[in-house]
Amino acid sequence: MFRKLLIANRGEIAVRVIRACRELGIRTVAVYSEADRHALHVRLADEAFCIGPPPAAESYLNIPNIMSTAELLGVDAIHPGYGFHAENPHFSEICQDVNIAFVGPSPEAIALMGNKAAARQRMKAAGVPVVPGSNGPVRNEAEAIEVSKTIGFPLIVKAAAGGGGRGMRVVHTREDLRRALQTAQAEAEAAFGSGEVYLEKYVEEPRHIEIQILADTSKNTLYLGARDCSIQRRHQKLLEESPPPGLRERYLGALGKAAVRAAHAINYTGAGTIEFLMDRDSRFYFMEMNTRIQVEHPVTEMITGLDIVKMQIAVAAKEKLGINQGDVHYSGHAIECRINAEDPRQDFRPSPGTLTAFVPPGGPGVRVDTHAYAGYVIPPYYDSLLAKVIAWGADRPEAIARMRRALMEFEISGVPTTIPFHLMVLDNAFFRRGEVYTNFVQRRIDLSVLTPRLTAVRD
Amino acid sequence: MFRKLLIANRGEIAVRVIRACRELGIRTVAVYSEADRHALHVRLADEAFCIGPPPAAESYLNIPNIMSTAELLGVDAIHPGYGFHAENPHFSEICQDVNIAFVGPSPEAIALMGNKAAARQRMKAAGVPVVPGSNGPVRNEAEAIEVSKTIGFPLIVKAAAGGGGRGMRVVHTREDLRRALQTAQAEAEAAFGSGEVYLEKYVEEPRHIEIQILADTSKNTLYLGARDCSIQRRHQKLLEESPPPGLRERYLGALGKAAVRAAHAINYTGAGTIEFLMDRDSRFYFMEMNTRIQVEHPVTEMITGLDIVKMQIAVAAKEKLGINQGDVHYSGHAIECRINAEDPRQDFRPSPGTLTAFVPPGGPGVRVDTHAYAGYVIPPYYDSLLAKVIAWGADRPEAIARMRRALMEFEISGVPTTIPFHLMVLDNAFFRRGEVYTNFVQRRIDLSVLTPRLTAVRD
Amino acid sequence: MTEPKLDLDQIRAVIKIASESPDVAELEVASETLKVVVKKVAGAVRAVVSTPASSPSASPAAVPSTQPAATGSTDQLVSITAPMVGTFYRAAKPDASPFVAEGDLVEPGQAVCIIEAMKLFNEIQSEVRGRVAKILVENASPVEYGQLLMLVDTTAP
Amino acid sequence: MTEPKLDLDQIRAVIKIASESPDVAELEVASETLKVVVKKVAGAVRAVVSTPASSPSASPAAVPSTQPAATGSTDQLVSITAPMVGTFYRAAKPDASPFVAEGDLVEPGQAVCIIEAMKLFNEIQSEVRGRVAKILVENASPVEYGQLLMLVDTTAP
Repeated sequence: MFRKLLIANRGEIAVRVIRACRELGIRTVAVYSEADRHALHVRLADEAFCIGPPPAAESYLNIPNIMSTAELLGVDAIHPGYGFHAENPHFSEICQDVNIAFVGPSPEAIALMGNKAAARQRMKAAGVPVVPGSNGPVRNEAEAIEVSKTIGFPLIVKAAAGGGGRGMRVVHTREDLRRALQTAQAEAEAAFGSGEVYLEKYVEEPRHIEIQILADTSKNTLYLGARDCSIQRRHQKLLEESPPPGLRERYLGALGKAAVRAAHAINYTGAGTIEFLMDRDSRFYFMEMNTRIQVEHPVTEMITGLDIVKMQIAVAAKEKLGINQGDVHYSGHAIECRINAEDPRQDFRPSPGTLTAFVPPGGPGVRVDTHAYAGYVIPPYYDSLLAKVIAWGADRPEAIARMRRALMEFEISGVPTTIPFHLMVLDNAFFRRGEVYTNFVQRRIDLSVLTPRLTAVRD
Repeated sequence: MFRKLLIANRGEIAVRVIRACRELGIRTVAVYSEADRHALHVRLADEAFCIGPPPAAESYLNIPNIMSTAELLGVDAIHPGYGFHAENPHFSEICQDVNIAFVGPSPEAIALMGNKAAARQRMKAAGVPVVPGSNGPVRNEAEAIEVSKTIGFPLIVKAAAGGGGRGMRVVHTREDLRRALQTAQAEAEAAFGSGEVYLEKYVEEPRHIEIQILADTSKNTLYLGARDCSIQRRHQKLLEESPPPGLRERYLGALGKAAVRAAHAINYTGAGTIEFLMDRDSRFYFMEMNTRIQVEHPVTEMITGLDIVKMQIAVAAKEKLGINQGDVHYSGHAIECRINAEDPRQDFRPSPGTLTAFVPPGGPGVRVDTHAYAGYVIPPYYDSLLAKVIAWGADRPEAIARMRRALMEFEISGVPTTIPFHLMVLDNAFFRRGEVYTNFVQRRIDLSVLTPRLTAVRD
Repeated sequence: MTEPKLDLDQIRAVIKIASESPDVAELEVASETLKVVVKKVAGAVRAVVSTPASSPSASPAAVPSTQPAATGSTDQLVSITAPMVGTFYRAAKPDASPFVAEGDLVEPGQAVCIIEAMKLFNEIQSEVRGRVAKILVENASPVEYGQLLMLVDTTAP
Repeated sequence: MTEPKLDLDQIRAVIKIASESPDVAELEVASETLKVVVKKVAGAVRAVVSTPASSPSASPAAVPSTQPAATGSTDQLVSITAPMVGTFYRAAKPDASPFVAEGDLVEPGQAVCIIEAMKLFNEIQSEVRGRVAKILVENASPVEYGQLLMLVDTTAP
C-alpha cells in the first residue's frame, strides 16, 4: 500500500480522499490555492502545500507546481479526484514518468474514452450497445443525410471531444440538418478546439442510468449496481439514486455485464462509470465512460457497504480487489442530493459568500460529504458544490422521507442553496412514482414557484 | 399513526425523536427549560413550549407543566426519551389516564423492572438465567451468611431499587459481609429511599452484553442482535459495539431467545433492552432490563438497517411490527463513542461552556447524533453527553479504523471532550483483540498519559 | 538617552488578563513607557445562531420573568409572567367581570388573572403596586412558562 | 539625533505573542520609540480554527506575497515571495557564494536566490532597491507558492 498520497484537488472530494487514506493508514498531502488557505482539506491533511494563486489555471491545474510538491514531499501516489486533471491523459502520463502512482486508469484508457467517437466505436466492437448513429465523425451535410436515412429522425449532433451539452444539437427534420451541423461544429471548435461531430439517434425522454465499475490489475472487474441520474438541469446532475426506480433485476444484470465488457475492452483498472441512456422500453445504449471517481459514488457505497475510494486506492497500489461479483450484495435504497451554493430562483446562479450558519443533518441513514463548516468563506473561483447529502432507506419511500427530513433540518445561512429545489423534487408526485427522465426538471418542476425555503423551522 | 407527539426530553435524544417523527409525518412538540431556549430540539420541532426554569426538577421533571402543554397543544402521544421520566411508571400512568399514548411499555412493566429484586425473581421464573443469589431481599447478616453458603464468595450486595453503582458492595470474605451489608443498606436508603438489598454471586471480569428487543401489542417480539457495552467507567457506558467481538452465533441465538422470554414474561411492548453479564466461559446472567430507548440504540440500527425509534413509535400507536425474526439481518460491525463535554484528564469532570468550533465528522459509514452546533452554549444543568459518533465497517477492523478517523476529524473547541479517551481505547491492543470486560478502563487505560488531543491536525 | 527594551512578559501578562475576563472585548493599558491595547476576537461563532431571534415562542418569554421590562423606562414597567404552563383567564368565571383591565390600579397581592392547569385554577397576583399598562395575552389562550402576561406601571399615580 | 534602527527581533516577538494568543484579534504595543500594531487575519474563522497559527506551512505564507510586511513599518520592509513551488537555493551552485547575504544592498532586477522546480533553475530577482534585512528560508529547503523568502528594507541607505 502507499505510504504518502497527494490529493490534486480541493473541496469535498479532497476531504473524501483524505478520509479514505486515513482509514488505510496512508499519510496525506493537500495542495491548495491562496483562496483555500482555510479550507477543510488543508486542515485535515497531514501536510499541506500552497501551489498558486486563486485561479484554478494557476493552482489546481498548475502541473509543474503540483508535481514539484509531489517530489519535494516524497509522495508515492497522486489522487486526482474529479474535474481538474482527473481525465487528463497527459497528467496521468507525467505521473507514470516520474514513478508516482496515478490513482486512475492508464493514459491510454483516459484518452480513448475522452474521444467520444473513438469510444463509441470501441464499445460497439466490444458488443456494448450504442445508440444507432454515424460510424465516426461526419464531415459534411451529404454524409449526414446518408446517415439520417439509416437512423431516422429525431437525431442528435454531438461534438466528438464534447461533454456538458456544448456542441450538441437535436435535429427533428432533414431540413434542419445543415444548420445544426454547422452550429454544432462551430461550438465544438470553440469549446474543445476540435470541430469533429458525429450523429446519433435521439432517444426521447431517456433515463440516465449508469453503472459503477471497479477493476484491479488482475482483470477482476466488478459492477456495483446502477445509479439513476436522470434529475439533471442543463446536463448537470442534481439528484442521483440507486437502484434506479423500477429497474428490473434482469436489466441490472444486462447493464452490469455490458459495463464489464466495456471495461475489459480498454484494459480498464480502477474506479469508473459507464453511462447509458435507457429508453421507455428499457433498451439501453452506451453514452460515455467517466474514467474517474464520480460525485455520486456515495449512493453506491450506501447500498453495497463498499468503500469505493478505498478500493480505488488499493487497486492503484496493485492490490487485488479481494471480492468477486458474487460478494456484491445490495441493501435498501439510497438518494444523493447535491447541495450547491446556487440560487435556484435566479437560474441557479452560483452564489459564493460566508456561511454564517452551517448545521449539517445527522441521525440514522444520513451521510454528509462536505468541506464546509460554520464560518467557511466560499471562494468565487471554483465550482459551487457545497455538500452532498445521502439518505439511505430500507426502501425508496423511506429514503425519500429521510432525505426530506435531512434537508429540512440542514441549516445553511449566508448563501442560497439548492435545498428548496430538492424539496420540490422530493415532493413531486411523478418523482415519487419513479417517473424520471433527463428532462424531468423542465417538464415537472416549476422553478417560478420555489419558495425561499420550504423550511422546517416553526412558522 | 399519531398526529402530534410531544417529546418530554432534551438533547440529542429529543432531536432523534423529532427525526423519527418527521420521517413518519407526525407533528412534533418540543418542551424546554429556560436554559434550553436556543437548543436544537426547540429549533427543529414544529412547536415548542417553555415548561420551567433551568433546573430539571422544575422543568423536564415538572409533570404538571408537561401534561398541561400536552393538553393545551392537543398531542396524542408523548415520547419520554431516556432519563427524566422514561422509567417512571407514575408518568406512564398519568398519560394513560388522560388518554395520551405513552411511547413505552405499561406502567406495570416499568414498575416491575424498576425493582431489581422483583425483576430478578420474575426472570428466574420465566427461565431466564440469573446470577445465583438471594431469593429476594436479605434483611440481616444471618440471612446473608446463609445465602453466601450456597453462592460462595466473592459476592455482591446490591440495592433492590438501585442503579448506577450506588448501594453496591463487593464482598470477598465472610468477615466483610456484615459491614458491606450495612453500608449498602445505608447508601440505598439515602439514594433511593429504600434500604432493601439483595445478594448475588460476583462475576469476575464479566462482559456487559445486552439484547435490544422490540415488541408490538400482538405479541410479536423481536431481538435485534447484541451489543457489547463493556467499556465503562464507574458504570457509565462510554463505547458500545455490535456484534460483541468474538461472540459466537449460537450464543447470540441463546441470548436473543432469553431476552424474548423475558419480554413475554412481563407482556412487554415497545423498545427495550435486556442487560446480561457474561463470564469468561460465555455463561450469561440477566442483570436488568431498561424499559426505554437507550443511548446506544444506533449501533443496532447501523447493523440491521432498522429504525428502532420509528418502530417504537409505530408499536405505541398499536401498529404491527410488520417483520418477523427471520427478516432481521445483520451486516458488518458498528461502534458508538459517546462524546461527552467532560475532561478525561480531570477525572471526567463535566465541563459546560460555549462551543467556539464544532465541525462533526462525515463521509462513508459515519453517523452523528447530536444536539450541538457551532456557537451552542452547553448549559451546566443537565448531563454532559454532547454527541454520539457511530461508525460502521464491513468488519470490526474497518469500523475501528473508521471511528478513529472520524474522531480525528471531529473538531470541537471551547470545551474538553472524551475524544482523546476514545482514541486511546481504539488504539489499545487489548481492545483491538476484542479483550474487553467491564473493568477494561481501570485495567488497560492509563488516563494519566492522556494527551490534550491525539490530534489529526498537522503537527 | 537609553533605549528601553519592550517588556515582553508584561505584554503577555496583559493579554492573559484580557483572555481570562470573558466580558472584556478590549483592554488598553498605558504606563509612562508602555502602552498595550488588546482587542479580542469578536464572537464570530456567536453570530452564527440567528434562529432564536425569529422564533415566535422565544420572543415573548425572552423578557425575564418578574424583572423590569426591557424598555427605555426600565424603572417603571414591571412585568407579570406565567409561573406555570396553562390557560390564561382574565376572569374567575366565563360570565364574571375581569380581575383587571388596562388602566386599573393594582395593589401587591391583588389577583390579576387565573391560569388553569390540570383542572386547577391558579390565581396570579401582582407583586407590586401600580397601574396595569398593558395586558399582553388574549383571554383563554395557552401560555408557556415565563410568558409575559401583563405590564404594570409602578410610577403611575 | 540619530534615527534608532528598527529592532526586528522585538517586532517578531510581539507578532509571536499575538499569534500565540488565540483570543486576541488585535494587539497594539507602543513604547517611546516603537509602536507595533498587529491585526490578525479574519479573526473570526482563524480563531475558531486553531490550526493555521500552529501550522508551520501556513504561518510563513500568512504574510501576503509581494506586499509590505505586516509590521509597524509598513512602508519600509518589502517581502520577496516564492512565485512557484520548488527548492530554494541561495547560490547558483553548491560551491558558489550566495547571491545575497543579510545586510547586502540589492538593486531592482538583481538575482537574490534560485528556486529549482522540475529540474529547472529559476532565478528570483528583487523588484526593489534596498538592503536585505532578513533571509527567512534555509538553503536547499522546499518552499511553497507565496512563501516569504526575504525582507528588503527600502529605507536603508
